[in-house]
Amino acid sequence: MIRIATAAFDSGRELAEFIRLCPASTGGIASFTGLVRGGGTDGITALTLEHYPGMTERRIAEIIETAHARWQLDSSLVIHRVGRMLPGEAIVFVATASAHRAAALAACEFLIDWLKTKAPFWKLEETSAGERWVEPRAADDEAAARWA
Amino acid sequence: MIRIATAAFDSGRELAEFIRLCPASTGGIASFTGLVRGGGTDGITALTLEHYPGMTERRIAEIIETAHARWQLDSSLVIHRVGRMLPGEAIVFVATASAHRAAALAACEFLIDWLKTKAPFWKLEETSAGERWVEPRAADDEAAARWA
Amino acid sequence: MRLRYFAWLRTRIGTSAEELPLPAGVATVAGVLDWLAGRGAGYAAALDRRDVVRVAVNQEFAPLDHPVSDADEVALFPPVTGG
Amino acid sequence: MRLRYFAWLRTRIGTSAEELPLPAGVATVAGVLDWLAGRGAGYAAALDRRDVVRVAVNQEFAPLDHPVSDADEVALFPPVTGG
Repeated sequence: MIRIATAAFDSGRELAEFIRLCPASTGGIASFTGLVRGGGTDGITALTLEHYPGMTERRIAEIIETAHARWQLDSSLVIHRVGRMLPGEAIVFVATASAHRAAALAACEFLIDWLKTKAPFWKLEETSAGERWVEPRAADDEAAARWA
Repeated sequence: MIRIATAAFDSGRELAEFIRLCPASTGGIASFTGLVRGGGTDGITALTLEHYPGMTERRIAEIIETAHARWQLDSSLVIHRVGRMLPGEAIVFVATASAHRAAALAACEFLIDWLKTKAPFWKLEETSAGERWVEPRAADDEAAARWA
Repeated sequence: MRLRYFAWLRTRIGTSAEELPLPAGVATVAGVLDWLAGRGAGYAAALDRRDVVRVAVNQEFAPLDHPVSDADEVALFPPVTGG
Repeated sequence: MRLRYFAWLRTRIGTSAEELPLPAGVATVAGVLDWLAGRGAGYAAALDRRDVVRVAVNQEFAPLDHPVSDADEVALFPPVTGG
């Protein structure tokens, strides 16, 4: 399942609903929630996520397909927020279900690693000093490359 | 945070509350939920978790301490159910929060691997053929040994 | 050809999408980038550092030598930073 | 000495806990296991396969050569299967 969310969503509610729909064979559910970080020295006051409608959904579907080909998953869910959001709000939610925990955990990590580096989203940060487009991180590319 | 739960709990609600209490520095939250598997050829009709009150909490606290020493975590939560439960109910819930996702994901996996092999819990399965104590799995020992 | 621009390529070029006829002789992604870079200061600024420009043709990532035709949707954007 | 039994050690021995005075000459975990194994059929069945019996002394996992005293809480159980 893929959802591009234009408004705030509740990871807990999504996890509850995801688990509710799992088949009887599911033994483990992994999830990851990415939040807009606030505070700190960079002082982000807001974050805007831009995406490429159409291509974004298509790329996420391909990434999910890759995960299901690689691990035996009962189900998976990706929710990605777009538009302007505030510190503490969720940007992304990934959940995976499998009979055994190793597959669920690995697939969850894989999905977030590839979402970060292979799906068309761009982050614009607002700080007291103005706006800036977020630069890609080498650590994200390295994390994504582990699964190649 | 540690909780030994004697009644069914809702992972989604726990995740929502865990995220709500995260500091502004948190950027990623990983979670794992273990469920009682139903159906299948083994046909489990119920599962009873026995524990060692006192030692169980102490061991979980030590495992959590190890995780916090190893990864930079903002917070963590372990909920472990005890007593008799039915297929589809949650046995265990682990959540970890960190500024960056790699720490949250690794610590979550570590916590569930060590909970499975280093905390005093014992599973008794009920099937149509009767009761049986669950045998430890070599795969769980291997998963736990990865973190040594 | 339908052109789409995202993130700082969009803000430098000053529009998110436009329809332009593909000029004769332009047949690859690299050709499109060269052609657009000559269309004005905004385009030149956007395409200044080609190494950080990514391209999708018909919503699939495409390398510089990927062929393009007038019927294609070609999107230009920086490296992705989602998740 | 306070003795506690869990899982199938509990069901075979037939109780979850008991207070027994530590016999003279029994000073280690291994000694406790040998002593208990001689206390009856249930104990013998529970301690039949020593390699799958784990022991905690005062709620800490303890090896066979770990010392024990009459003031200790000693727990016997199979390998753990939680999570």
